[in-house]
Amino acid sequence: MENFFDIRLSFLFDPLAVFFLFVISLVSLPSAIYSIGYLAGKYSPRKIAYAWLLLTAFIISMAFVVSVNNALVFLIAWEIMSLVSYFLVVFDSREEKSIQAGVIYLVMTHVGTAFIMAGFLIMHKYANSFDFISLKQASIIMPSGVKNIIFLFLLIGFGTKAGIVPFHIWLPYAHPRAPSHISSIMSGVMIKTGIYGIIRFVIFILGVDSMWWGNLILVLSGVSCLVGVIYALMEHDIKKLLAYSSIENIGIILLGVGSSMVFLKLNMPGLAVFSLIAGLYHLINHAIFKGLLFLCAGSVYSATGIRDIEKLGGLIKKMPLTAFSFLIGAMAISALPPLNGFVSEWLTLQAFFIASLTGYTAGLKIFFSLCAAILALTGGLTAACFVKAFGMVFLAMPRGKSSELACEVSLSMKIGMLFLVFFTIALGLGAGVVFKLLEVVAKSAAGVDVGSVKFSLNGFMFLSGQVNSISLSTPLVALILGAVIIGIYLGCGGSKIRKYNTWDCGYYKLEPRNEYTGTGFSKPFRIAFNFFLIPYTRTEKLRKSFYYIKSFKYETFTTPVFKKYMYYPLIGMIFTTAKFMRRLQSGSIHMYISYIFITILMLIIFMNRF
Amino acid sequence: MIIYVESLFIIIIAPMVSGIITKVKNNLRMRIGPGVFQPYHNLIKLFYKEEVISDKTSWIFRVTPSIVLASVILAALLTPVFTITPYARHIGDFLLLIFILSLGKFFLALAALDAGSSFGGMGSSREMFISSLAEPAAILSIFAVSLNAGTTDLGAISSLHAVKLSSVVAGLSLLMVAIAETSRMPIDNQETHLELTMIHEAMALEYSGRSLAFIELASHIKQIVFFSLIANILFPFVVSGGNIIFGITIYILEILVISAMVSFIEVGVAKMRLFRAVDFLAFSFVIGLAAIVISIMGA
Amino acid sequence: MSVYIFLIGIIIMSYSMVTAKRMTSLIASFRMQSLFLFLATFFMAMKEKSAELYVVAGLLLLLKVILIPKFLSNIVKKIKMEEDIGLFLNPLVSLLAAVFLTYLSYIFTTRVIIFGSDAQALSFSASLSVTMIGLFIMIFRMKALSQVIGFLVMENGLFLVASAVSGGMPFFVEIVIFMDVFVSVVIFGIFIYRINKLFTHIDVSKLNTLRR
Amino acid sequence: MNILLILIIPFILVILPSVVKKPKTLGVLNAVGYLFVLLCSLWLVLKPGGIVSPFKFFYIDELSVFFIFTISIVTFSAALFSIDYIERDISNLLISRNKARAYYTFFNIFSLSMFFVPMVKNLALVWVAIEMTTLASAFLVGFYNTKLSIEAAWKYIMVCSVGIIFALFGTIVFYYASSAVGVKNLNWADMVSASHGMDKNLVKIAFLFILVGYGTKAGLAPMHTWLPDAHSQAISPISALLSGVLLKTAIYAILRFTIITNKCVGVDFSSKLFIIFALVSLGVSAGFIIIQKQMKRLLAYSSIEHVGVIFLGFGFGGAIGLYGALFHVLNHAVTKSLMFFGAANIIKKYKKDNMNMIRGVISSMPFTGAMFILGMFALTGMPPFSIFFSEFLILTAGLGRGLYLASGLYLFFIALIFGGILFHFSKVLFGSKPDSMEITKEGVSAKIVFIFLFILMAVLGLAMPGFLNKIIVSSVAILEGA
Repeated sequence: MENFFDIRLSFLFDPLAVFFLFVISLVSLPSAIYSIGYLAGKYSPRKIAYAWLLLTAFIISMAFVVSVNNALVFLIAWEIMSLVSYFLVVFDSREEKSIQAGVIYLVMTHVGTAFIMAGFLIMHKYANSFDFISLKQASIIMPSGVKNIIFLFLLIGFGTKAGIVPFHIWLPYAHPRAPSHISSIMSGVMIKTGIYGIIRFVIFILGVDSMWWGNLILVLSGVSCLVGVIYALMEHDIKKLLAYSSIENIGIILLGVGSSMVFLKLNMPGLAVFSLIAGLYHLINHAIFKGLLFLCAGSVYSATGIRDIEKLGGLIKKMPLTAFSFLIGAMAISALPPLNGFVSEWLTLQAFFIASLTGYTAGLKIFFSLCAAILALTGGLTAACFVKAFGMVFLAMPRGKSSELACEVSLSMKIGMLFLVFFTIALGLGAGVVFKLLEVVAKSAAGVDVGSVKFSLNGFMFLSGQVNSISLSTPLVALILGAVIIGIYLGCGGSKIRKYNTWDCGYYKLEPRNEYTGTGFSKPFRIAFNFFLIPYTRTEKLRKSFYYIKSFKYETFTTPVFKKYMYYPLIGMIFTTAKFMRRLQSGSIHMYISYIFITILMLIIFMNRF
Repeated sequence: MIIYVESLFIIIIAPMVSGIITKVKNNLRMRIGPGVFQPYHNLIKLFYKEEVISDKTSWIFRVTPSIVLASVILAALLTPVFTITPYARHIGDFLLLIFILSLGKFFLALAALDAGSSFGGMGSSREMFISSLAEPAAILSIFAVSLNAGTTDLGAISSLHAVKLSSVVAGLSLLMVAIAETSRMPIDNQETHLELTMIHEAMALEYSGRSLAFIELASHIKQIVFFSLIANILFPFVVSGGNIIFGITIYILEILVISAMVSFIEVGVAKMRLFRAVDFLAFSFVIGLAAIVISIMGA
Repeated sequence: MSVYIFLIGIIIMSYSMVTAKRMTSLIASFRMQSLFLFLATFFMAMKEKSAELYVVAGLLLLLKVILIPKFLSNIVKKIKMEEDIGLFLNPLVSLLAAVFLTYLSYIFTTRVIIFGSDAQALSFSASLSVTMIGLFIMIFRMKALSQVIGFLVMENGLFLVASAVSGGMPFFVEIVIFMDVFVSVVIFGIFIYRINKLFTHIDVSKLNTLRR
Repeated sequence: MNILLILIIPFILVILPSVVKKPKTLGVLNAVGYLFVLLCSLWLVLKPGGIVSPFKFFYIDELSVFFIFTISIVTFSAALFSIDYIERDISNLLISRNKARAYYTFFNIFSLSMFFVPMVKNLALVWVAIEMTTLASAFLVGFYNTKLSIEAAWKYIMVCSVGIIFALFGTIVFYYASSAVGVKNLNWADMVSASHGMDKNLVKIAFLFILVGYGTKAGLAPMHTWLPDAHSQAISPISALLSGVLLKTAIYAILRFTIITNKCVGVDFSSKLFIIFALVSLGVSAGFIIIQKQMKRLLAYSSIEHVGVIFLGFGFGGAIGLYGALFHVLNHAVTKSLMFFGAANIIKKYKKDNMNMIRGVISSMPFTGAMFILGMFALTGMPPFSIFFSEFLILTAGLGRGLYLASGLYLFFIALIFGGILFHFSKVLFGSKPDSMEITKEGVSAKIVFIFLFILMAVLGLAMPGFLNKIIVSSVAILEGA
């Protein structure tokens, strides 16, 4: 009883925790630097001080989450993290939208926490302690049915925070509302704590108990990939777009984690470690380039005050450095070699390949190759999505006054972005080293020790028992590309160049209005995926007479499937019950007294049931 | 060393393949048509022409041609041609090849948006659409073959020394992908510049002179890369080391056959609507999946 | 033996209260009931010759028979309310319900609580039914005053229960409870005045603005 | 001796208004008096306890001490808060100075009767004391003498009296059961010792009546109906008292009887009943909170919820559950009073209670706003505040006993209520304030109250003081009948 209340603040700095701490600091530092320039001018000094307070609290709480050694303390840190991030979401507290976003976010995450709590307490029932070690020991004596329940609870809980479909709806609300440096931390790191939870509590403590765990995670994450990227394609609020693509990337990360769970169950430790490495690698990569992209979006927003990409454009001339950073981020996220995103997706695909090569049953093999296909499709769609994003925001002519008058952001913001740009490239080229480091993390997390993952350092050469060798060397790729490009320039640069208008079919003048819009860009996808997006259009004609239509308005929408068919009905049900219950308090005292009478009567009648 | 020689070789003969295809097409249509070396003439002509660049454009527009060219050259380096010493290429495997091609596409699409004309936007949108659907199909089909080879290394794949049913099916799906990627009928039509239908040409619309030359060359190389892939997948008897003459002859034969097939298709079928392309690629995707299933079953 | 007569009297009175349509008759029959209660207690006191019971009986007479009814009828005069007490159920149905309640409490007593002596069971069930009828009045009569009377009837019933099952509570407890009841009735009265002042009626069934 | 002080000081304060005329000084004296009371009760807590019963009339063990402590905390803060509040009412000409004095009189009678409840030895007298609390507070509910407040007061007094009558009935049956085994006084200790011999059937019935009767007062659904009206219409410091401690006194009474019942018929009977009532209360409160429009009513319903949680803890039982429940009694008292004070300030400022018309509290009254939002999160069970821990303990007990359905429902309702409260209050707190409104500074006394309660709220969660832990543990022992 007493031991309930001395919450021993003990830490666990195993490689996993250290890795996550590193990720946190890696994204938080540049965001903090960035925020100097971002907040200045926009807010009053008091508000800025408040923002810094919240930022520090946020970082500290996240650090606690990933490093404590006690489930109860973990819960507390977890809730505090959610609370602080809520305050950050409603930072612009004047706007109804932020308030609504905050409510949605906090309610979702609270429900998730309830599930986590239940899971922990069921574990506690067997362990009689909240220490990770004793929980780990207790996991042996748990019956497998209970383990399944716990797994489901933890998956729902942490999945809500990580934003896997169908628990993702809070993400596109919350991330855009927060100040940009915070959105970068939220999307870059905070949602990763959900992944940390899954790795720590499911793989490390609970131990993978049955096959379907991994498979379920794989399916969910595959769905998250596709749903995330498709919604991102449809979106034209730049920060919302990034939020949706976070959902997709979480999916990719979990593809790695899930397959490693499957391998653990099949007891192929080498593969398990390999795919966990893939997952972790994509985790850190996503942290970096998503942070970068959010910072860039923030700079665009603070330069123009617009987040709608349909109204932006031509910024590459106004703010070249931001454009360059965004380009790097976009290339990385669409997995273009030799940047980091490519490496991690390559690893994940390799994991799937080897899985479909050496998986036990044919069904499993086919399943894994399907996962590979989904990943490939996601990659292609992401590329399209970010071509759209970059093209609409930075290229061609400005689509409005505010983007014409835009100018490059302040120094601190530049530093913040460049820092992350550097790491985006570094983690691409230094893949070999990173892989080596992550191997340690993955081994300790999976709790297995294998010699079967070897690699030599030119790029890296992955050899394992079952497969012949394959090789990939990002430095070499970069080298060759660079060499060829430079060669081309030296060989045949400097031809005569004449500047002239864009060709406009002889139309007398070319305006921004002629440009292709983001909506137009994504139209093929909207039609191709109409089975899921269920697009519908609304047209209205302003006509002078029956024959003369003055103007014609055409809007197109897509149906938010999960909200419409999953959440609205649920909420509606709750509200109808509440409204029905309202009659209980009818205001008539006679009724009230009769309640008492009826209650006592019922109790006496059913007395012997109690 | 030899591998770089052969890569150089395919880079050199790349335009000729297009020339051959055009020739065959024309002959099928009972025309004489230009000679097989016509593409070279075009390239040289463009190379020495003055460039006109839109004043709306940014540096993206300038660097794109060289990046595109570089990416396909790297792809050419990755491609097995006729002499394979397995794992000779420590650069990467087929996944890298696919992704490197998409690097080129990425930049081309950006450049198309850069000029701010609606054609460019149309082109890049459609290109990204097609390629995002084509990529998984390509990956699946090569996946199937790599399952046979036990590795994703192209060298190993193309020195399998046994025709398997799965690799044939995979080759078929890869052919469809190649048709889509090299912007041929029934997905795209290289010959016209009709606004409503063109895809690849629409992206290159703003380019002229030397840059255009680069882009054209790049598309030629890309095409031969795909052809050699198909060749070595369908007929993986590339000699390891030794007797190069035999290898070369076989390779050339294969390329000729494939280009003949392509030109037959081009003449034979009519262009699809853009959204029928989805079905086309989905079909190739399914075939690729079938290939995987077959190879897992062991055929 | 004589105690039973009074018991029956008490029950009859509660029935008459259920059927009453006018405030005055309601108060009068309450007074009668209290009187019967007093007599019952008085006889018990004579039987057991205990001073405490005499005192209790005296208090009963003082409070329940004299003071409280006087106070209530004063209220009736003061606020010159119209006479009827506002029925949700007409007298006949109410009567049936009351009889049913008596039956119910009898069942309850005999089935659920098993008493040592039959007499105890009888008196217990009687007193319980009185309580229930009091509650019935509170529920099914609209006027504030009738609710107060219902409350008092319930209290009577309880007193009866106490004395029936175990010869009354400890003495000082009884006293304190009496005081308490008296105070509460006074306070009820005050509130009835206020209600009348604010709403110009004491029909509490119309007091239903506070909802949800 | 200090036990008597705890009773004497309020008694003196009852008479005081007839002597001191100036409301301000009266309020200050009041606050000082209750400060002394708080110190006395603190001393009680600190002093290694054991059972004391002066005059054979009182009976005070750790359980009573715990409740006395809770009551004294809330009464002190209410008294302190009243100074400002009443002053402002007078200056707004809402009440006359005489009425203010009447307020203090009733305030003291009310708290005096509440202090009586956990002290007296005789269970019938416990009943009397609780009835007295009803009567005293009825005037405070109907204090403003408006139509609504009078209606609320009438409902309050009537419904509670009926409930109380049932409680008396239960008490009598208990008395009968105990007198059958020769204990002819209603002293709790004697009844406990005699409880083994009692007729199980009788005890069960008696307990049912006790539960319904005192449950009405404690605000268990479906007997809770008086509660939202009374809490929302009462003058705000009193609302805090009502939901902070009045409900708890009723709970105390139920606990005393529960101990006897458990000894007699076993734990299962009472725990089943508790769990059922608790879940009903949680459900009802959740439903009403979601669709609520008025701030104080919402808080009232949340009191119903928390009473439900407390009973759930007692129902789940076991050392952990009981500990959690008792701890929750204290936490809820503290947090809810803070919330009511905050609501009082807000309503005074905006002159309206409808949450759809109140916006931008944070910007219009920063201190109260900050306190209110923190209080909101404390109330909805967010760490690091204390309520999180008590609710967590209760959940632990539930899952520990393997009552998965009950625990699941508990979690579900808690989450619902969290959503509802967050939804309503975040709209009230944030947003932009009406332009005409200027920023206010709260009075010193009010600030002290807020900070005092806030510190309790935060400290109890993170660092449970040892003496309090000890008192709760030993009261748990009493509840377990050891």
